[in-house]
Amino acid sequence: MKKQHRQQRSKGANGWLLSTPALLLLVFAASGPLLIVALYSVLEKGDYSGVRWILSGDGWFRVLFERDIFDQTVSLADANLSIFWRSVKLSIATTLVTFVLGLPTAWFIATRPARVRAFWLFLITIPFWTNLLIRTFAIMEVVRNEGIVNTALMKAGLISAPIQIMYTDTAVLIGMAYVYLPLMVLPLFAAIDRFDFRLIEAGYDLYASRWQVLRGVILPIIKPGIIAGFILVFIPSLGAYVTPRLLGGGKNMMIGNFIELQFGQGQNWPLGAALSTVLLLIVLVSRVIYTRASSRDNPHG
Amino acid sequence: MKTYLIATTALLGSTFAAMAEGQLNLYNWGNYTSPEMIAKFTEQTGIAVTIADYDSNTTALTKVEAGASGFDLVVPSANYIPVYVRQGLLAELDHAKIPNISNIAAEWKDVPWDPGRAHSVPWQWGSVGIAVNTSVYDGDPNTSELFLDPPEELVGKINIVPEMNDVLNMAIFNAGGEACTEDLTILRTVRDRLMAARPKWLSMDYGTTDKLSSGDYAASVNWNGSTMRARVNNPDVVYGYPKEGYPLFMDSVALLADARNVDEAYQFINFILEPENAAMISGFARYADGVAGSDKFMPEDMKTAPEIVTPKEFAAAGHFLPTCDQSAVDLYTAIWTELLK
Amino acid sequence: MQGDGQLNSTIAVDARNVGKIYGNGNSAVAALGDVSISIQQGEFFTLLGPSGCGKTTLLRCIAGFETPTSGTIHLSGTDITHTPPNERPVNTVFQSYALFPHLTVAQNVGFGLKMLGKPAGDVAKAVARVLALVKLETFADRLPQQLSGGQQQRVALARALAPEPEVLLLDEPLSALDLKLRKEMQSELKRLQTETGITFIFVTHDQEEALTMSNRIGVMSQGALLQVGTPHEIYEHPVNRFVADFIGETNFLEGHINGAGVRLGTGDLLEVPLEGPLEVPLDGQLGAVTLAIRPEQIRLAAAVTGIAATITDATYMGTDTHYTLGLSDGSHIVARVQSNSAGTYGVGEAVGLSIDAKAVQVLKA
Amino acid sequence: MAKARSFDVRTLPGFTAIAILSFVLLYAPILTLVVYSFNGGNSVNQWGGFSLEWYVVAFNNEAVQDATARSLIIALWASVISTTAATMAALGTTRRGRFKGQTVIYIIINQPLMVPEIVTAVALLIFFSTVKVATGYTGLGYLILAHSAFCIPFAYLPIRARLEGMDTAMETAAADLYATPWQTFRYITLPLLMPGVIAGAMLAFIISLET
Repeated sequence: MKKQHRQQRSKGANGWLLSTPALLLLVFAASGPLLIVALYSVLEKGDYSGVRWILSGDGWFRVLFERDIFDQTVSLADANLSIFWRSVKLSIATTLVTFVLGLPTAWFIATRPARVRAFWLFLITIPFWTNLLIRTFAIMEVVRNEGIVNTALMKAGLISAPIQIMYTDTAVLIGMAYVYLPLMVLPLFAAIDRFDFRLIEAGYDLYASRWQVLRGVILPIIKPGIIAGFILVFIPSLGAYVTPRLLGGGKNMMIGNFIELQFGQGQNWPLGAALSTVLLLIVLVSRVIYTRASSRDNPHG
Repeated sequence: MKTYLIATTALLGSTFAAMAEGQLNLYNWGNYTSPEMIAKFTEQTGIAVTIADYDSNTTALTKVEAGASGFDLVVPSANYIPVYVRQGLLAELDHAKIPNISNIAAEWKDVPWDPGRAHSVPWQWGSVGIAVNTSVYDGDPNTSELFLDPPEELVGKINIVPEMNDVLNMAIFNAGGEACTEDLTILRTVRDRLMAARPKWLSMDYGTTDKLSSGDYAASVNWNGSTMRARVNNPDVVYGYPKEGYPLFMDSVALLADARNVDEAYQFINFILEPENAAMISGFARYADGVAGSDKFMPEDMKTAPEIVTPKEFAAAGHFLPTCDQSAVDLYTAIWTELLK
Repeated sequence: MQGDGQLNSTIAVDARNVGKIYGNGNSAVAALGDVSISIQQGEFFTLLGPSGCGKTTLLRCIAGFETPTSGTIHLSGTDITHTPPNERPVNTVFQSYALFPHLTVAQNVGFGLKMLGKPAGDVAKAVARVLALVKLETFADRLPQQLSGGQQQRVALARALAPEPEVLLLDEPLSALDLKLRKEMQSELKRLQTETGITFIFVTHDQEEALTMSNRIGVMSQGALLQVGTPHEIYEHPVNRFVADFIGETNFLEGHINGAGVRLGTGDLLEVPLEGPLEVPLDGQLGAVTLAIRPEQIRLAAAVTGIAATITDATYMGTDTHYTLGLSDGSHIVARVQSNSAGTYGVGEAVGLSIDAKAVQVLKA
Repeated sequence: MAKARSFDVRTLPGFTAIAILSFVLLYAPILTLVVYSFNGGNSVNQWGGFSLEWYVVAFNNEAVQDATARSLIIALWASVISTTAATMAALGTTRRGRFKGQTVIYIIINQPLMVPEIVTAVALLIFFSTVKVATGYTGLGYLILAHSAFCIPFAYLPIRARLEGMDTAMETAAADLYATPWQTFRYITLPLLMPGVIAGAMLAFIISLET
């Protein structure tokens, strides 16, 4: 038994040892900075930027409350709350849109013959290789007043004046769904690719309709892929700031823009740091909910 | 995650070439630097110029203030120069190294925000007004009421450039105040009017030139040079000078205290004060440059452009923005943040 | 078995009191009990038992992939219990073959010699020789996935033989092959073993395979070695009910020792020889025992001679016919009778059966 | 014709149509932009004829070249560093059975994927500006470090997937055939792992380049 223990321990030691370079890098360049963000959120704001090294709860106070500029009355910061709400709403919508488009796409790719599957998969990833800014500009060309959609609709005589899509929540939603679609397709593909299609035969054999097969057989089995896709799309959507900035026109802010504002024109780094921490917490909580949901629905492992 | 560099590259990435031989790192407003002029400078001196963009004075100040930005030259607006100086961010210019300093036009040689041009030389100057597409709205463009209380035709079609001082001060002038006022009654009016007008705006975005000429914006609080560029592409665009008062600005090139390519920076400063070169800058961005004799080299269309040549009747309404006290800045920032979110 | 270090040189592998426990605390599982075994040089030795009996664990301990929790393993007199696998002159043919997919057949076969630092020329010669041995000369430059299952099996064999190990371990190597190919490979293996003279330790759960190929068989169950012997010994004289049941079809009848024989539940007395490796206390005159009787050792007669029985089921199996017989005490027994022998019986017919008493094995009840 | 109507369990109604739609939606905007970028005019909004001028300008512009060269250097280093670290971590976390603290390692490795990009941006902005001011060093090193850390999960995931799909029997067989642990890694594990490593490195490279 002693030897056994030693072996077990050396296994662990080896695992840790081999992981050390990666862990060091991550702790130094990824986790460490997050702790500093948390620290900045409880400091006092500097004149133009930065912080003074004095403890202050003002950053956190201003996440939830606002003090009127003129009469100093304190009220609930409903503007902040509406920004958070809009972000969560748009992120959920983005996740759903990418899922509705991504599931059939992943299914389509996974059911191609093995020879051409890699090609279709490659086709999905190519846009991913293109710079995010360029992709956002591309979608702008589609939705702007003189863009493809409006031009086509006007040429077809369906509308007489362009529909204002640019600078609306719809534009932000379209942009984010466009940008993050591959992130949904890839994990779904991975799950469907492993899927045993004989199970569908069994489903049909047992009198299930196509819809019942989809709901009762396919979706539960590829659920890990669905959850991975939801997380991979939801989290970046929630933290997005480039796409909402360009397509929302600086008015329809998401949390990302709001945080960015505090580090730029708002000149309030502690508030920005506190907002970042809140965003991080939202992500953590949604992670926990996802995990709970996936383990509760699946008691048999 | 694929874009966190938008924040970090600008800050960190630009430091890459800081030490290289014959390198110069210029931090300037977006779409503001003539590529031909840069090419000519590189050709003459062998110095490669890296340009990074910003879209507002605060953005630039924040990044420079964060320290060790790696930039050599920055182009702040007049009212920001004293802030940079106060924070110790700028190096005092050695005029002996800038023979062309004498080319600065007489009225810009000694300015209130930089007495004796100790820290900066002119880049370009202009005004902030309102650009209107006459095919959408053909009323009088010369009033700031257009964005504070947009007429029916412009509701949901007007853009506001996200530059705090320009927008707030235009609104302050409209309310009868002076630049940098701390009069709470006026400021409250300003805030209330802006907040009431906000839902009628389409966006608060930078990069107005293209969108004005393409018709994505029917109107915009905008700079005169940008409006001229839009008008060249789309004759329907006109530039209005708000009669209630409008800001004038001058952006000046300044040498950062922690610049690493100081010699190259002096060569560049001297270069742009050459009238022919200054004219290239103006010819690109369509603003006046403040260098005596540069108009000889300017494109013909600028000499008569209604955006550049201020009509006599509106000249008096233009005001240079002074540098406000910290207490005013705090108030303005609060209003502006409220407006943006 | 009492020797220490300087063992008889004819012993290739000597495992002493080997135990292996996985996990620890409450979750500990003993995969091997206290196994001791000596395998002769040049022997074809088979470890036989159902899956999970510990035979593969024992093999992996000999190969060095597992370290025993207790006990020692000697190879040609040297203690190798804690020697890493790459330093043991022992090679394995894996159940999954474990051919390196990115290497050609020749590279696979030459891998061991290359790792041993043999010059390239020698490696090439050895590879050619071994490939000829398994008749795969023309496949040297193929990749494993371009070969059939049987060919892959031969490559795995060749690869393990190439370094001329002292002992070759074979972990159920034929289980993935179809019946015909398996028969073919069985004789192929037997031939290779004879030709090379290398000690083979063969693991299988197929009793027929074990019986036909081995010099000796070790039967294992639940981590323990139950019996070691020649195929004949194992088949004819199983030491306990498990071995008897596992090796071939067997009838078990309960009885009590009574004088020179065993009194069955039916009241009949069988004069079985009470000798040999019995697990029963012979002094206990009335001790309960179990008799193991092979179906082919039962003869049927129409006349009411011997033990009275009734045919309850008859199954025609080609050369043989299987009869299930009900005895008077309610127990059942199966008899295998050559189909062309005199007489066939119908269901319900009363018969008398006689048992070849010499072939009966007396076991603990 | 009868074939087209036959029942295929792999087909679900409307799925193919939506899939095709997805591909069109993905590519239409990019193609539009490509067409516009050949446009001779200064503004992308007016069609000014087919022209390669924009591309020529982009390539002649030293600033652009410089930025491109810089991000290539960063991406190269970042992908090499992150892939090496990720390969080691993947070997450490999959090839040695389960051990205490494995979950902690997973969480740390996947952290960059779980943090929204704006938070990462803000964190790095604050962190590196602090470090930079403290040390006075303004080289490329920080960016390479940040990118390397950021790319680790992207490199780690395909490598680990590959490792998990890989039969340990290969390594066992190599050990059986006299290969030392290092030889086993060099001749068996690494070559078999290569597709995963290449995929991981490419992913890391792209992510770094795009970031």
